Amino acid sequence: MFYREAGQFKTTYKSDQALFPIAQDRYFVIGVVLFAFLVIPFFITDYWANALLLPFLIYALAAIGLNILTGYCGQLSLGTGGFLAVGAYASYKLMTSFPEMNLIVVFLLSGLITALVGIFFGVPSLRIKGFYLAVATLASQFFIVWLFNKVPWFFNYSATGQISVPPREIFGFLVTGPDASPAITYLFTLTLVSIFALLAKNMARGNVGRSWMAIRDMDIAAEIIGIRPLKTKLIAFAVSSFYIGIAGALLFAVWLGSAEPTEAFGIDQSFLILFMIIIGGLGSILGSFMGAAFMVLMPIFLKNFMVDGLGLQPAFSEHVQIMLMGVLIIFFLIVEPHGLARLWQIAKEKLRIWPFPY
Amino acid sequence: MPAKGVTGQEGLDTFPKLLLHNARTLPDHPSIREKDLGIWQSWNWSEVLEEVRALAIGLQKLGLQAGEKIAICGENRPRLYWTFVAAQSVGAVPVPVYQDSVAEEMAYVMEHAGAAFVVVEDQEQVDKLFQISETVSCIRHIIYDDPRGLRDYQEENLHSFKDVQEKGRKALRDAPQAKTGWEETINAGKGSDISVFLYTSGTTGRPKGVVLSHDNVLITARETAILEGLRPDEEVLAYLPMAWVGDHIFSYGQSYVCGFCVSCPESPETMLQDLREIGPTYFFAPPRIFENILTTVMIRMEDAAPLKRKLFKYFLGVAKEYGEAILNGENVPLKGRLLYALGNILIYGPLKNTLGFSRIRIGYTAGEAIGPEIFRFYRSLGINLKQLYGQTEAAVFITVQPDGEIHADTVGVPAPGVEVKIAESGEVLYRSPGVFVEYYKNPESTSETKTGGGWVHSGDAGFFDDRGHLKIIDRAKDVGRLNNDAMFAPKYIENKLKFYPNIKEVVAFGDGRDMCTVFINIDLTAVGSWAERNNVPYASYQELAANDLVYDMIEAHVDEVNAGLAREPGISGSQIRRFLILHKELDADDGELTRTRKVRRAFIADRYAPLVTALYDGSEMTHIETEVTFEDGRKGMIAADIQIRDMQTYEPPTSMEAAQ
Amino acid sequence: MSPEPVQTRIFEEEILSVSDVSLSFGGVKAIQNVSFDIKRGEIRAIIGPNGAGKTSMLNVINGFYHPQEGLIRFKGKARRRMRPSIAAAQGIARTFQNVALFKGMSTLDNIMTGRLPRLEKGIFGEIVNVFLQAAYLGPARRSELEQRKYVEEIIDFLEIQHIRRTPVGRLPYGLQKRVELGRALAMEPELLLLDEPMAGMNLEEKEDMSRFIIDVNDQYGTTIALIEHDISVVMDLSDRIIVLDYGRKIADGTPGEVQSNQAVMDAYLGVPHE
Amino acid sequence: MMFFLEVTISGLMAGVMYSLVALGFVLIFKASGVFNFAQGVMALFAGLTLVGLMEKFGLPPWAGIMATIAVMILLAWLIEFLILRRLVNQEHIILFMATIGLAYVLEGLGDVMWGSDVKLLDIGLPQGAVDWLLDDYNLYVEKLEVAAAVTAVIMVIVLAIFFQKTRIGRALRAVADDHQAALSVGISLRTIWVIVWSVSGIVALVAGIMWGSKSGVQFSLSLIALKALPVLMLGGFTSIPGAIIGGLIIGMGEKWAEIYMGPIIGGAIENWFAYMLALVFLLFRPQGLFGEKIIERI
Repeated sequence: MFYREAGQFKTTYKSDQALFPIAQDRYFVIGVVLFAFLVIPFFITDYWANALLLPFLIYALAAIGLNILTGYCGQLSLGTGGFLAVGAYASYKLMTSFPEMNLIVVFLLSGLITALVGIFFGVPSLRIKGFYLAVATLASQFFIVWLFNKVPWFFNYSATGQISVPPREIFGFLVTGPDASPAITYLFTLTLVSIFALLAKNMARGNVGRSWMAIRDMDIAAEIIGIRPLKTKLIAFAVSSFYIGIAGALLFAVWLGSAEPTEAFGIDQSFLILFMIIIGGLGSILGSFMGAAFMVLMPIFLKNFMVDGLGLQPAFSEHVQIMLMGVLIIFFLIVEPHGLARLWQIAKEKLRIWPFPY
Repeated sequence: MPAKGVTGQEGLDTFPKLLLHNARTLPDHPSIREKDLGIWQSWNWSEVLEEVRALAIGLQKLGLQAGEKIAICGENRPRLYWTFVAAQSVGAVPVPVYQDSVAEEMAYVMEHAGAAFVVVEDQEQVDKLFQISETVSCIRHIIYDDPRGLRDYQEENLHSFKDVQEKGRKALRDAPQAKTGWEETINAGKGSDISVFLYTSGTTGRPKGVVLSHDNVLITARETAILEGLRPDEEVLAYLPMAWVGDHIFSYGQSYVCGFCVSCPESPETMLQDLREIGPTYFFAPPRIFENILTTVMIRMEDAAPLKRKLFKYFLGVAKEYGEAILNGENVPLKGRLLYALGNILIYGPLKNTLGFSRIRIGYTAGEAIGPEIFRFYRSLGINLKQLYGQTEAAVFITVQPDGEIHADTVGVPAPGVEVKIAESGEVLYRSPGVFVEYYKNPESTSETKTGGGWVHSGDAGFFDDRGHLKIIDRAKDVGRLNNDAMFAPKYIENKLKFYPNIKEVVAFGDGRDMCTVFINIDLTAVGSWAERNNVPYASYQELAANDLVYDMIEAHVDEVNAGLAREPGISGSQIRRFLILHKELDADDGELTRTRKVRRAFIADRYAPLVTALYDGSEMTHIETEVTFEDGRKGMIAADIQIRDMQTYEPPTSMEAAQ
Repeated sequence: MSPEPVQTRIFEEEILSVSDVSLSFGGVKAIQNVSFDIKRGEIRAIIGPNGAGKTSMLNVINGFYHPQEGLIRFKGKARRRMRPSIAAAQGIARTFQNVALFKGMSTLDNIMTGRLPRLEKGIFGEIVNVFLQAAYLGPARRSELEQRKYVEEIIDFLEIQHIRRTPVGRLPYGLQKRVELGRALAMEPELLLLDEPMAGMNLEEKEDMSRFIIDVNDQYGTTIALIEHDISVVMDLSDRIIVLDYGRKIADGTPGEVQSNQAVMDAYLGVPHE
Repeated sequence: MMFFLEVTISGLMAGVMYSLVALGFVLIFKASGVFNFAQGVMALFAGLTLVGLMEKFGLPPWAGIMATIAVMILLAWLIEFLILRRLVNQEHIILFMATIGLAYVLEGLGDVMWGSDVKLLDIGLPQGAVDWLLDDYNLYVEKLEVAAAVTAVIMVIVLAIFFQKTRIGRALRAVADDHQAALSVGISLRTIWVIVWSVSGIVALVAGIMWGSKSGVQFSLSLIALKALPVLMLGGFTSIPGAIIGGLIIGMGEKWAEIYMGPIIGGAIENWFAYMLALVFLLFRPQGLFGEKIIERI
């Protein structure tokens, strides 16, 4: 209905291969980005930043990471929580060991370190496939969490075993620590997430993404047409872990401020992010955002609804909430197993041919 | 690109001169595009100049002489368009040939024109040419655009387009003065030089080669471009046959005059998709295309969800009520404007866009009569669709509907520089700068058509209505007289009836008889779905055709036509007095229709003589047996009792009423 | 349908030779001591009843199966085992009996994957490439657009423009086969292995596919080895034919020779011919 | 030496429990290709239900168990009706996620129905050490663990008979190989699913009873599912003997590692050790313990 595609013809491959070939999509995305950067910072409060926007953005980034591995490359992973922890602890160690290091560099290095760990745990993927691999990734999950619990060097021998972020500035703005303003943390996170989302989209639609999808759709055929499975999978593991690592660093340093491995990076975290990409849509960057939004918003909504709306006991409502969460997830899987991104795409197709039904 | 009109073109009286001019004034403006390999490959004017120059010199190197003919055959392709101007630049005459014509037709045209060179699109035409090479001795060289499948062809006189251009480029490198020499030849050209031969696909007899000069084409193109305010930034889709005069004017003549860009679709099958992508601002289509698109729209909407269908219906109603008035700039109540604006957001805008019509500033239709309903439908959506009347012999434009004076049933007023008059016999005569030079090698026909004072016989019968608009009613030779001397134009009456979706074919009788009567074929799809909706059971066409309710419905249509005819001076006498619905569908296999689905009136009158007799002897029922050919080729007899209905006629309004 | 006498084409240079190859799975012998050669530029057919080892033979040629005995020489280099991806890099492409397209991708993307082995780089190159791809900068973008152009030529060649953006899973079988051929062509192979390219097609689709195969051979000069069940197609298309039965080669020669071979008639055609 | 034996026996006992849970996985995976992540929560749910029924209605253990079995069968039927039949032909990962959703539902439901505090489960299983072993050989072996092991062995034997000798059992085996073949046996796929989920539910109940008697019915019970996963990797997702042997290996290996390696590298390694063990094993034998060598076809 809103699309006006007549006259939007492409005279070069460059314009045909553009990120958003349809002008209306472009305008919409630009509008959303401008709103996120220029409007929200003026109205943001602590509650909005910490309860909604930061978790949304950070989980979206982690979901993009997992989507690269699972959605694009077809390698089911249950180790996301562990990789988040690697990113978090890497950033903690970097910040405390090198207090002068630029925060951006800290985050990038945290991502790189996680990527290396990811490659290490990705090696078995050559021989192990499907659910076997999924279970194998649990090994990394448990091992990493155990490691950060047991080796005091990782938490600088703190008595509690927790890690707490030191306050750090970037361009004179305080980004980490309890005194950082919500607008700054939000903008910092938004900038990183936007950039990395764009990069992920570029990878996904190019040769790298095609080789991932080839492995995902039919690994034998992919190998026969000359795609090297191990190399392709390892790249996916590396890139995926890089994203998750940065998300872990953000989660710890910018959002939570302090963390303890079993709580913040446990297997529930792995499942949460897996749900995000399944409900958002496998193999879709947009879906990663949608899934993250859904999984961040739903518990808040359910809690508000039951505690404030129905006046249930918080403890009781928590059980009901878990149950409803499960019900909603199953409902979603049944109604649209391809996720919110597919719904969005269907809606878009409908709008493009409006008023025609097909 | 600043939009500018067509001015300052004095002295630019040939296509090659215009090419040089455009390459100078609009070097970076796109000249032509082609959907190929997934994108719209584009050439700007300076690139086109280079391509054409290389081709022209290359053709010369192959031995093309001034005055020789070069046949062009294929779908709309940039290289084929370039061949026109390349040929013209060296004084040769391009002769476009319909690409779908069978080998003999092609052979006839090439032989008749004496084509020395042929430029074709692909292997299909090359094969056709080899097939006819025995009979056509004049062809010296064949040049093809698309090399696919032609690798193994060893014939010496077969060249690829690229090779010819490469020859030209080499010559230009070897002798740089060749370029100036070429430009000098161009500048020596005159507007009165022969520009093109366009063969008319005559319904009878052999095609005739209409010879047009540069002046013929360019003056007409320029005048009408000024009339419509065409600019260099128009977008045009070139999808009609290149051998047809319309395409020659709209996609070639006006493109060179205005400098606008022409886009060639990927293939005929993808035309609608390509139309949507390009979103032309200036668009021509024969009525049948508009008709097909409308049908598709309605069929697709049938499958929409009920709510959406209701919305669609409602806003089409709004459009019908206010749309045309708004387009015509008339006074419309605020409510109407608001509703229409809402409809534009919800329905018309997206609909036009999906069809590729949303950017149309000027849309033309011509060639045959367009159904008023269809015509109004498009206009009510806010598409400035207009009718025009033209002929190859006039370089298209004879009359055109001016903005703000659009009537569904006329073809407008004389185009700029055109004089039109109606002969005693009712035939339309015209005189204009676009009038052709002659029929090639056919002085007899030339003199029959072009008579004293430069007046050309159009061969069509028509009249000016009280608003000064021309109405075309029929081919002049088909127009007859009833016994009371009232004018009888069978096709006009038939068309009026055929505009009803329920009616598929009509055969009108009346010439040399007392009154006008008609045979009617109902449209099985339309009436069939009506029958389903109204629980009218039927097993066959024959049963449905004999149904009383169907007769009632058709009677209402005939009555409306009569009422309309009564208001038209000159033909109000030929209102329909009696009609019947034929018991079988007219069929080309039975010889009742031509292959292009035109009714063969005389044959039908003969075959169904008892029915014709019955129409005139006053009987209310008649019996007939007819031999038919079934789909598998077997023949058989069908018999039927056919009902005949009498109709009442209307009095023509007095002049007082007519004036209102 | 008797095949028309085809003008015999002469080929000199050997592109591939298979000597004394045997392959078995567990105890099952799929191929036994088979030897033959394929000359550069020819269309070579492999025929035989079901289970004769035809597909296994193709799998051996492109390194997917590793024969226990024998040698395969491709472009003068002999080897017994190799990874399929290396065979692909050396210029062997293939299609599959049951279409093996990437179901989640569009026609265009599927054919684009055929370009991937052409863009192989070393480890360092790959890492740089990932970064460039992510930023869609410089060489990555240029290469992407070049690949697109190349692939568009193939799309045009195979006349599948109208399904360019359609996910292949939604295409009818015949078109899927065509897309698969496109993907193989995108690899710019020197040797193209086609495993029943016309299986499950109607007559018209078969004719189209035959035309494409001939055009590929003709226009790109690609050597083709194909497995096909439709004998009339095989007789029309191929320069030479190998007949396998129970993993053994029972005949090898021009269509005419094979057709008049008694062993072939007995084993394969079953009933006396004509 | 005695200590080593004690560790080994204790490992074997734990291994039997793992085998039991893994068995539930295998049954469902074989018959419907569903990776049932909710298996652990099913054990918790079964335990909670049993405790709840016994507490609320004062049922004797045997009646409580019967009633819980009925509940588990009803649950299986509900799962088939509400979830499985609506997700037929979906990708494995979707079904997998659905079972995680199911795990949430069961977890919430169990808590809502019976409360979330730790409950003691006492159906009269013997407690304490086996006296004669302790006395004669100074070997400490829990009676409960022996009971669990015996129950598990009986369970396995019953299942084996069920699969080998009954018509339904044969159909279940057929369905794992070929859905069409199963249909020709004359049992609908849906019935089969209900049956396998019921059987898994009962297996879960047994696991729940054993684990619950030992350390109370509480949330951590659901985590035994995580213990069973490496067993599956090792033994194969579709192999019943694999589940049993794999369970024993993992159980033993884990205990050894905990006792002999734990002190060296920091303890609490039982969380990940089993996974590492399975992973390393798989690297050398991707088809698992009992799988056949995979011939890839194209």
